[in-house]
Amino acid sequence: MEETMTQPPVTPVAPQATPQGPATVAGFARALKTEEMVISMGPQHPSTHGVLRLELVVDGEVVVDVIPHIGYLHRCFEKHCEHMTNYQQVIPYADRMDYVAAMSNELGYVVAAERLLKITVPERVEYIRVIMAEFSRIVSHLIAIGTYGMDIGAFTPFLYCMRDRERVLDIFEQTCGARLLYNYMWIGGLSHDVPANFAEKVNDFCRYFRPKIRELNDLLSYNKIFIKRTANVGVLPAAVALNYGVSGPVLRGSGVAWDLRKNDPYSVYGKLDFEIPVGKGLKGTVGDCWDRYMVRVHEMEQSVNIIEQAVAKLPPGDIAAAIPKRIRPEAGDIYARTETPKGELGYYIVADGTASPFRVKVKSPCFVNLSALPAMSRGAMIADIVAILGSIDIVLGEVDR
Amino acid sequence: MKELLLDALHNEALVYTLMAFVPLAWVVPFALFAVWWERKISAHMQDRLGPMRTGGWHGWAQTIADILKLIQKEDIIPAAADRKLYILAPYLVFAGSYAAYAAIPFSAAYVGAGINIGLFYVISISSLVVVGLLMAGWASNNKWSLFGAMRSAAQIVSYEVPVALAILAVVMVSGSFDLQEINRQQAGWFWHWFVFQKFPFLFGALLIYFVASLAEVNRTPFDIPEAESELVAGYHTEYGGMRFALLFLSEYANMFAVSAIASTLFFGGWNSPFGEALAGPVWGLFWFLTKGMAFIFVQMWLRWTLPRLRVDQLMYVGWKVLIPFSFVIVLGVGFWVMALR
Amino acid sequence: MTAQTLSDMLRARFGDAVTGGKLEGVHDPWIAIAPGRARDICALLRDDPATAFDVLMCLSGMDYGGGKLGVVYHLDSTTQHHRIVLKTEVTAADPHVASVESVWKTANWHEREAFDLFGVVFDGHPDLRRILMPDDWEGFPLRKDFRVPEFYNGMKVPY
Amino acid sequence: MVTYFRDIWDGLVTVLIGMKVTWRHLFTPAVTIQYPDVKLKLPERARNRLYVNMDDCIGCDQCSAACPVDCITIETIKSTPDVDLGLTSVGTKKRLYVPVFDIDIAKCCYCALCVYPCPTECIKMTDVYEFSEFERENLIYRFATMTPAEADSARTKLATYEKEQAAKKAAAAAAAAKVALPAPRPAPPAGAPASPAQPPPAAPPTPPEQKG
Repeated sequence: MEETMTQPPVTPVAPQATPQGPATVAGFARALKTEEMVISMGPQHPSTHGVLRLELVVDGEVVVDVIPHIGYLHRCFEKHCEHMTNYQQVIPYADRMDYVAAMSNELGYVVAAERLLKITVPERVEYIRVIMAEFSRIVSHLIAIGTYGMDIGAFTPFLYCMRDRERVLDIFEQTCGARLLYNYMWIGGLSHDVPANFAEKVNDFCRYFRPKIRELNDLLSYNKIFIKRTANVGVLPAAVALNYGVSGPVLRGSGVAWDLRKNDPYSVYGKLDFEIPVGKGLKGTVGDCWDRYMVRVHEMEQSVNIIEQAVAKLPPGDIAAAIPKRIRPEAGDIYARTETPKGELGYYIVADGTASPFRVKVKSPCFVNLSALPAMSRGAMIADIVAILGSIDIVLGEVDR
Repeated sequence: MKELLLDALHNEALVYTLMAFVPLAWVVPFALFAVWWERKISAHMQDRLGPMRTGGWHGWAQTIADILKLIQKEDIIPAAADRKLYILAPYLVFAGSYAAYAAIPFSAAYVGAGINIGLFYVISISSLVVVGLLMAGWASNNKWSLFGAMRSAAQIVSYEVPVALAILAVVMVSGSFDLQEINRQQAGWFWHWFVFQKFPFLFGALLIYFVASLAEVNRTPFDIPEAESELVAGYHTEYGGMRFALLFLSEYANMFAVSAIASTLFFGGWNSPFGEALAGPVWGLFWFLTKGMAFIFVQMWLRWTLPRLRVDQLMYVGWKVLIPFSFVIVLGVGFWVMALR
Repeated sequence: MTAQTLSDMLRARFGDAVTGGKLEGVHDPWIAIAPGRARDICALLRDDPATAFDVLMCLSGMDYGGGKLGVVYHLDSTTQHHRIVLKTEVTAADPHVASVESVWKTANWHEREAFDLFGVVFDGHPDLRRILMPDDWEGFPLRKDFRVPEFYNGMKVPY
Repeated sequence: MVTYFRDIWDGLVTVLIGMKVTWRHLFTPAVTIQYPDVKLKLPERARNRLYVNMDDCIGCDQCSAACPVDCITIETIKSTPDVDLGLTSVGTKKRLYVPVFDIDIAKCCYCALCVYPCPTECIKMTDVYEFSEFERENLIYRFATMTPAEADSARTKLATYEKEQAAKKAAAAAAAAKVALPAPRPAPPAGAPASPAQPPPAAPPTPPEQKG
């Protein structure tokens, strides 16, 4: 608690005599002298998903306003990039932005850097990258769904999600040696080729995982209490969502079928067949928390489809493009965006002709999605704030960079 | 039991003091066991193992180690807290939940106080807990604690109504507030238990009683007073060490108390399910505790399955679902009893 | 709509406010605009059905070195499927840019970030505070001439 | 009214469905292992603690340059032509003494960027992952095999050699009327830079980093 109070916080209730005689219930409420209370949620709080601080202005249990304070996890990513000796060194730092989906962050960066360098990478690399990015999406969504369940009060789905996530991490570890921060995708290629029995392992996982999604739906998604807690809560209409520039499942939950894998294809997504799940308001209004949640569940199913196709199509070949040892892009700038599990991750890279970037700006999806939190949560209750925040699925490492 | 002790000691004051400590001999080991059990149940439901190291076999000594740790912890009282109330609150909460044990019939031979309004006494004395929780939340001088305390007060007060109405249905059938009398009326094979009587009214009463009692003891899906994802830890956010342990203990004591009432009212209490077989005071104790623990298991099972309701939904469930249904049950049971007279 | 037609349209509409640009031979074609007119230009680009730039993808503060700051807007249209980059340049001595917060809410936090890290002042922004750095931080860390202070609130900084 | 009853019915049914799921899991074997007693076998590519085989190190400094967090500190001393430092296992000739090769593993981000540029494959990531320490200082791994005394003598030798060379050059230059090259590295005062207790300048004992 930041504000320690010297006095108990609730002002004594002093009903004032109304001239109209005995007050009605509504009239009585008006006659009460009430005050709004400012309460600090975070930076140490179980469900702010890290070190986010929300300044809540509450009227009883009803939240009048939310003021997010970020920056507690600011690690100067952009400043670091300017001080790197080469473009390659940025990748371990990019890993650490959205650390639950590090592969997607790497993919965004290498796509930007490769476009800046005007190099094309072998087809095999692209397919492996897509497989990894989709696994990354599954991993990230599992965390999002699991912690969301926990925010709502269901502990068990979280551990089921973690259990399945470990299986993906095993595949990652066998491929690149690391479980969380991979440094796997390099400019022009990959650090390792996939291990020998990769296709078999991946298909095993896909077979294992589909029934687990159904079980998760039984346990959590269609649970009446869960629906009651999330449907019609934190509604974000499509127009507002676009104006706030939110992206990813938050935007799709609002019913906008906008997915960069389809709308601005990069890598080999154009050659793969998948659908974009959007929120339909099945249990409440379009754009409520349940829609955003359900978009993630369906996206995991789609990711499994993509992975199966990509593994089947995985061509033989080299895992590195021919690139110079010292990477020196010509002076120029590029904005490249990719669809990470959280939304549109954009890298704006300015090169000045030297071996290190002149400026790297990251448009982080969580940063933008979080900025829409006040718009979603005015008039909600405290418990809803937790539900709404969880449905945005932020990772503070990416918000603060 | 009281008579036995009186014969042996010939000192009424001493006997009553002794009698007061008898349930403690159950409550404390029960709480230690239940905490461990809950961990194991939750772990196995979540494909984990739970505590495995302390004490060797499946970490059986884990909660003992925990309580030893809690005893040794520094006693911290927040500087801005209301000292007196802060210190008093855990004791009051524990007193409230422990006092209920006085009227609970553990066996045909043992009930702390065989008062003829035992049921009534249990309902009213357990309301003392609310005062303690409010006190704890207020005295902590923490906004989250205050939220927890307010929620808990509103919740417990609201859910006493369906609890009382569900109990009323049983009382109408049995015609007595005396828990031993209610037990005696369910003697015989298990179909004599009240849960199978006046079907489906008393079965409905059991459901209502069970759901409402979950709310009374702040268990998921009604654990909003201490909803850790919203209120950090609710009213006991600022408590640590032994005071926290006491709050925790009384929570588990409460869990068993409501389970005991449920098994007494609906499942024949200490009666054996097989008529005269396996009956008797000691077997009675066994059946009673088994039934109680079964309820505890269901509570835990629910806790590790369900999400949590929101505070307004909680009120909705209490006032708009449970209370109307319990009125229907009371009416139904009433007509049934009247018609059969 | 191609970058060329867009540029022509803006030139016709705003004249001097369009100060240049590069449309060929770059990764992303860009148009340079006057800092004071950023809001008007962006409002038109959003509202004109032919352009319909309904999404501000990214707003980046820039320090080009030598006391020159800048802001780069990456615009996107979900309906017209075209993109454009707007760049504006200001001096560190007079770093005022018109805020586009009223056009896209996205800009709210992005402009705060640019203010925080570069010291670009966005006129018309409703809540221009530091966002990532502590409120009492001195200096703008992403400027090229920024030197890490030795102490912050009595704590040694490069510990 | 219909919704009211359907909500209650749905509530009951979905609760029971959920309970069925958890009940089934109550009897599924656990997926966790008893970690310190049971350990998983790490895959071949596992990236954990760094190890440097000093016999193969030629002091080329490429790993240190590749490191994005600057956790590798290398100092080298040129050897004089009369010493033969031997060959590495891949057959590269060693020309430099490496008196300091420190890795601050507390800073290491396990990206393995240092592993790839190494020409002799002497720096690699092992599968050792249990190396917590009570003192942060102990996390600075000093791989150099040279004793401070050896390093000092190597430095003195180099300084003498360079002085001789410079003198020779100067003589030659004087003869040829050219400018002599100054010795690039003056001999440091004995003892001071090679003291082992002193951490390298890039890695002072640091307070806990506030991350995550």
